[in-house]
Amino acid sequence: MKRIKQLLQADLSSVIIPIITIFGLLAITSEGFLSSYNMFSIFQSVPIFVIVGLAQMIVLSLGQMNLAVGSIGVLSSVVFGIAMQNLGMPTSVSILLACIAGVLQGLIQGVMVTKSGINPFIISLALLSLYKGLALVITKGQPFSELNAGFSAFGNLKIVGLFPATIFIAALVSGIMYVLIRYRKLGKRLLACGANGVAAIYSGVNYDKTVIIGHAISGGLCAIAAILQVSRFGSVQLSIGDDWMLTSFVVPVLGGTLLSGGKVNVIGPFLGGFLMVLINNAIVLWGVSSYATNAAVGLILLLAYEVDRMRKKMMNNQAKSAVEKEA
Amino acid sequence: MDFAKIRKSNSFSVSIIIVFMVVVMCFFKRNYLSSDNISALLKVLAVTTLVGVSQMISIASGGMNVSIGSVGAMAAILSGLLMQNLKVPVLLSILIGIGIGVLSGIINGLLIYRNGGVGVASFLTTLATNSVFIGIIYMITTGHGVSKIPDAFVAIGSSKIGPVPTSVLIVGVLITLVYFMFTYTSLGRQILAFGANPKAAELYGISRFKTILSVNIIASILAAIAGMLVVMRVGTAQPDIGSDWMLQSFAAPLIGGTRQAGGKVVVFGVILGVLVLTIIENALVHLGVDVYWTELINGVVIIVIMAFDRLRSIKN
Amino acid sequence: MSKKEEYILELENITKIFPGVKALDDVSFKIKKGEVHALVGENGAGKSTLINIISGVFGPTQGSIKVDGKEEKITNPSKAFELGIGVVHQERNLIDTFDIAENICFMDISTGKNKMKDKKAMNQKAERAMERVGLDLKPWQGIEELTSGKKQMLEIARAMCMDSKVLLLDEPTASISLTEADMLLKTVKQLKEEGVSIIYISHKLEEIFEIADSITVIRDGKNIGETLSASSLNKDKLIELMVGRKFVTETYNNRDLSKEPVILEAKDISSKKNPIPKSFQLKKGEILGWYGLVGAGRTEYAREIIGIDPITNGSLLIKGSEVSIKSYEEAFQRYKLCYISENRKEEGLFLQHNITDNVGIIALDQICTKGGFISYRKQNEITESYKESLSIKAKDIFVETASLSGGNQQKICIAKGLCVNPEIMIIDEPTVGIDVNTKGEIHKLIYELSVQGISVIVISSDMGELVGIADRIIVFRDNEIKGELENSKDYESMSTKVMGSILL
Amino acid sequence: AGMMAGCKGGTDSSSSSSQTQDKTAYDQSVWKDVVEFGAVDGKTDKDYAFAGVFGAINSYSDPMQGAADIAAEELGIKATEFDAPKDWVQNDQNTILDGLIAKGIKGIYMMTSDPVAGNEQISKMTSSGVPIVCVGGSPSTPSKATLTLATDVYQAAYDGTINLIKAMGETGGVVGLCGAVTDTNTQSRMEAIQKACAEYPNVELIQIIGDIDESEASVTAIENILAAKGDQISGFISTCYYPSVALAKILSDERYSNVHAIGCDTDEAVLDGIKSGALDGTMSQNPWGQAYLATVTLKMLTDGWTYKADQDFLVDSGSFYITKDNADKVEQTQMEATMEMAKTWTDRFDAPAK
Ligand SMILES: Nc1ncnc2c1ncn2[C@@H]1O[C@H](COP(=O)(O)OP(=O)(O)OP(=O)(O)O)[C@@H](O)[C@H]1O
Ligand SMILES: Nc1ncnc2c1ncn2[C@@H]1O[C@H](COP(=O)(O)OP(=O)(O)OP(=O)(O)O)[C@@H](O)[C@H]1O
Ligand SMILES: [Mg+2]
Ligand SMILES: [Mg+2]
Repeated sequence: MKRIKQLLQADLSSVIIPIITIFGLLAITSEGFLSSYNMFSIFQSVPIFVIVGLAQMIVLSLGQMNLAVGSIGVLSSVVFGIAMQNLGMPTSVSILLACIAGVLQGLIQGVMVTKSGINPFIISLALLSLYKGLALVITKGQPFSELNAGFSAFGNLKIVGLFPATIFIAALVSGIMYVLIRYRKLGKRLLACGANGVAAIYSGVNYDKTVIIGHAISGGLCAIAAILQVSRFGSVQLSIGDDWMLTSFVVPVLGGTLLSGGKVNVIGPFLGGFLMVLINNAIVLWGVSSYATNAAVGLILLLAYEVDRMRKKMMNNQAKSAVEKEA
Repeated sequence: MDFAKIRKSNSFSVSIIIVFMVVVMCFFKRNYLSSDNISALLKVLAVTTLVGVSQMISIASGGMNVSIGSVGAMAAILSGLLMQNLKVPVLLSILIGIGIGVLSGIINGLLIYRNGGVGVASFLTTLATNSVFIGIIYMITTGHGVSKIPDAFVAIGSSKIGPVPTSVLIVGVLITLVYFMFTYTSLGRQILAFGANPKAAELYGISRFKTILSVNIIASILAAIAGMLVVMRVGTAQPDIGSDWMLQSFAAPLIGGTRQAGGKVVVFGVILGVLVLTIIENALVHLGVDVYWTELINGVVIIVIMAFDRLRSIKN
Repeated sequence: MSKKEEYILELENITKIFPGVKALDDVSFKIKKGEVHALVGENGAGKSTLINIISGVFGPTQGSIKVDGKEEKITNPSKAFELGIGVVHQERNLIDTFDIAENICFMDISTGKNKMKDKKAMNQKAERAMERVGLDLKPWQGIEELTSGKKQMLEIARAMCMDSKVLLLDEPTASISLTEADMLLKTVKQLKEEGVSIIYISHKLEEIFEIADSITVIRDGKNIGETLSASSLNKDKLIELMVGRKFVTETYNNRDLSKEPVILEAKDISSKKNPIPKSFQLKKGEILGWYGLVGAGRTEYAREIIGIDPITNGSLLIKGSEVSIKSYEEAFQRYKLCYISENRKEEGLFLQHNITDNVGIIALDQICTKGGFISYRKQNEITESYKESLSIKAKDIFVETASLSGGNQQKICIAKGLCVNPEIMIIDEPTVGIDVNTKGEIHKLIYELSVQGISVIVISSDMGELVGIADRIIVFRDNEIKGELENSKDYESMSTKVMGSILL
Repeated sequence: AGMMAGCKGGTDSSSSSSQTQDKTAYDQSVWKDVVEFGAVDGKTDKDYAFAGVFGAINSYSDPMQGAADIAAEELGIKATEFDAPKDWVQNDQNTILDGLIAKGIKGIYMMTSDPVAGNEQISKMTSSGVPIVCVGGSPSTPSKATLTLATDVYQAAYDGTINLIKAMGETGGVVGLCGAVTDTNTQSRMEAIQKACAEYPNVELIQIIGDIDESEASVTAIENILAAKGDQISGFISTCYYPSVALAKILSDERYSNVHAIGCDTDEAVLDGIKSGALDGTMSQNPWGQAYLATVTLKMLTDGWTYKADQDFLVDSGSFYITKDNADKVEQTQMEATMEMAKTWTDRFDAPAK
């Protein structure tokens, strides 16, 4: 009982508890769940969720939203495709170019948000169309499928027969983001700008610069997610990113990021992404109609809220009774 | 209202842009203002305006509602199914459709209240309920549309009263009611006060619970009506109704001058915002723009419009 | 029976426990009809908590409240208004998007009594209410651009027109000018005549003695002794009761700064907003007071100097060389010029963050290791040291700043300013809402800083404060500098001189 | 309705354990004595757990599970499962596919949500020993799937346009209505429309509108183009579902009685449109036959048959022009064509070595 209480008090309990529950239930009820094929597949789906979630999280921490995550992803991957297929660049250069493209798109968004005075939501909305439109105009909708074979293989590479190589990339990116947010000045500044922009300025933070950098990082992360997606699909696809927007919000939020800015949980998206994938997996394994996928994700999100409330209530009660005891 | 004040308003600059767009279109296409095209524009306008107003109410209260589309779809599908399978009379079905709106509004409202009230909570909660509602729709329909909608129902959408399509009239009445609510009733003012400063509003006697609940019920009723209007327009009730409402619902009121942080609305500005969006969509078809260019142009035009509005407000 | 009816409000054994803090501990007192009852106590003593309980913001953990002799459960703010309890909270609570009339007549809107909006009646009502508190504004004006003093007066006007039997005023004069405060006190007296009972909270003890009939002292959440009649007390005794020990005000001697170099010099600085050019000099280690009534343009002038508002004309010299500061970041990083805003909630604090993070953001350079990584140990050490030296009252340094009392929040803002080791500090209204004891500590701090060679500009509307610590006082009125005076540290003569130059 | 059965999923079918299986269906089928009945070679029923996964929830796939189960019954194997992601999202489909395999499904017939991106998933599944037969539309080639049973999307769009042009009397303006422009299949459909129009000197392709495979967007687009160029338009060719439904509604207006239209798919709303005269016809493909033959193929592959190297990867499952005359016999038309193919189906394979 005490253990459970302790667990409930942990910051991430609202995501860890559902993960453990679903994982346990699946392991008991479904024999295929622990098969290496299934585990590999689960781990293979996680990285993109996580990185897209991180891309959104960093903008959320600024108290803003990036609706263009998917479009930035698709335009970056088009740059990647052009570099690799049309210009015959080596893989590393192509990846670099794609990331630069992503950062640039984020940068443009950041500059417009800070300098133009136009409503940030509308900017993001317009850029969503603009970036995607640009990708379409450049390619005329044609995919790039003659990619470097080694690169495509990477997306499906198995390590120890269980882990896809991509999950290590996601872990690495999460780690870097963790350090960035928690241990670098930039992270503190980002959170400060998200919590109270004016106070941040009065604390000597360059608000505009910080916001721009935040958006740029978000753009870069979108590009990384896109590259991982390309390597999994083995081709650059213009529908990449079409399904990212909802995911990008759900993942960090499941992972405990406040949408109002100023507070984030960097490890959260990793767990949030994992939880999403587990739910999807459970729905297929339990033979529930895939129509229920949506409903299940929604219910889990609501459940996360409940767990969080329970946790807070318990901690408050504890603190209160501690005071009473003292008296 | 004196002219100077009007001239400074956001609505004025958006109006200028709309007039400009129409003039340019008339220049390129002689028949741009044909009655056919105007009625095509009006029909889209009706639904999108309702969607925008529904979102505007949530924004006014300092919240967001991303479940508008699924509420609309639920009302459309359920009223459609009742009419098709159980032969429920048209009027009763419409009432039940609105009832679905009320019910989902209550669900949203209660959950949002429970989860803390404004901004964050409303976005997340409706994100979750949206998923649940969509799940319900697809479980009921298994992805199939309801195609045997009684003519009497569809006729409401396609008929005209005088020169005006009935659907436009319905929306006109509804938006006027919303305007009336925000301008003259204390409920409207309470919503605005709560949106601008929830803490102060609560400290001075506005009930958080009542406000959130009424906002969500009203918004969901409008969404439900919008969903049924789509059925009247399309002739079938498809489960994908509302799937592309989300972005429009935010864009229309924000372009129209509603304050994103809540507390200030420009009710009729929503119509202007919707006009901007629909005219772009309409113009792209009229000009025969290549399919690959439509997205790009869409984005560019929105930015240009907002930049223009911004420049004017700086000058003022 | 008849004796009981004399009390309009009776608090019995009120206890309030927040997670981790016992804010009120068995507080009881009674208020008679038509009296002004002052509540005094240090920052964080629990005064505002009491107000919140009476006005139904939250319920007490224990204890009961009687209104008019009848026990009432005040579960929400509306209930309090129904019982005739009006309130002006310590923090500003206006609706930015509403015009003045709507803000003043807010209760009509929130209670939904008048279902339909009657603009004309509202405007008239608002005008009458403003007249009462001496505000000269148009009811249809927006409020976003008003100064904080005007906003405060608006709130008071709103409370006045509620027709309440009991009026709770939580530090109403903290951020308004002397004239406005006079007007307010006059209104309070008049209300008292009309039979309204008033609970009045203030850290300005002169006011207390001017209007209060009875005084209850709260220390650490408990009421100290019985309610006392104001006439039986004097200032020193009251402070002693508040602080729990004898309190000595320190005096700071005059210093000779004539040999010190000028570290900051402004020459005819003006901006688009403030076309009147203004100049001043600040010496190393000097405390320069900027006196003026609220709205005299001191904050705006400071904002120009620190690079937040652009300067159109004039030049700024730091240590003799001309500089052009384009952003506050630059002023702060490069010239060690630090500004502490008067507006702690909006411009000072990150309310959802804890104390350490609030301090850490400004002390990034100190809390970073060589590799540029943040050391949370250092951050905690620094915060802990300020918590100690400024005696910030909080459970620990990891509580959200939103849950602290107003005065303690102000102390955190000051800690933020101190921990960057500035060369020049501009402190805007450093002791608004600060209790006497801490006020003394802050003054001492400012003085010590100046002794270390830091030059400090103190913007204050409190003449006593400036006379106490400043070396020199510059007087502002209507965006102009009206005079510059050496401080003789003699309150009487200085105040006549200052008033003289203001009226000039 | 077929999909609801899929919801129940993994329910044990009656054939799972007993030897006393009902062979009557087998005896009457074309497979009698050609393909073996039930499990062979020490394999068990479990090795014959097959599933169908479509690219998205779409009425096109309605007949599929029923057809697959008829094949399963004839061949004495477990009833099949059926599933599809809500939208055309490859990632979502991958989740379903991987889950099914984890659950023990040993063979899958499917349409990729995305023809290019789905290929990598097909490779992953085949390399773990699960045979894949594609239906509905071909993945991009080369692919690790055994074969694709589909209508050539290019050909279908081309034929549809030609039918439209004929209905128009070979003169007038044509408008094409298409789905997501990011889909490579949409691109070939657009090319087909362009090519067909170019072949007739008096026919002008006015415009192709893309990205409108949604109920509202399609209505808006059609109303807009009618308002803009109503006088020039003689016909619409729709290559996706929602615009077809929208055409059926809008063109039922008297004013547009001389505007011709060819739709796509055989949903009730579309067929009603044909019966009422709003549409001239629709291009029906053969989802019934695709699922039926695909299931047979999966059984054969599991038994040890191999697809001959010289056989085409893409097997045309036929497409039919449905008009007023045969609107009531859509499924029957499909079945007949399928049974015709079934007669020579095993010729495409090498029999298992004994
Ligand atoms: N919502 C809350 N949650 C937790 N603790 C709180 C909350 N509100 C107040 N407190 C704590 O209760 C104590 C009393 O605070 P209160 O605001 O009543 O002080 P105060 O006497 O008004 O001080 P000041 O003069 O500085 O305004 C403080 O220690 C404060 O931190
Ligand atoms: N919205 C406004 N419209 C017109 N004048 C304004 C407005 N806001 C501020 N002002 C004026 O700007 C000037 C400077 O205000 P500022 O806040 O800088 O004064 P201050 O001396 O710092 O007083 P405070 O103690 O309120 O900060 C004042 O003359 C004030 O009346
Ligand atoms: Mg207080
Ligand atoms: Mg000031």
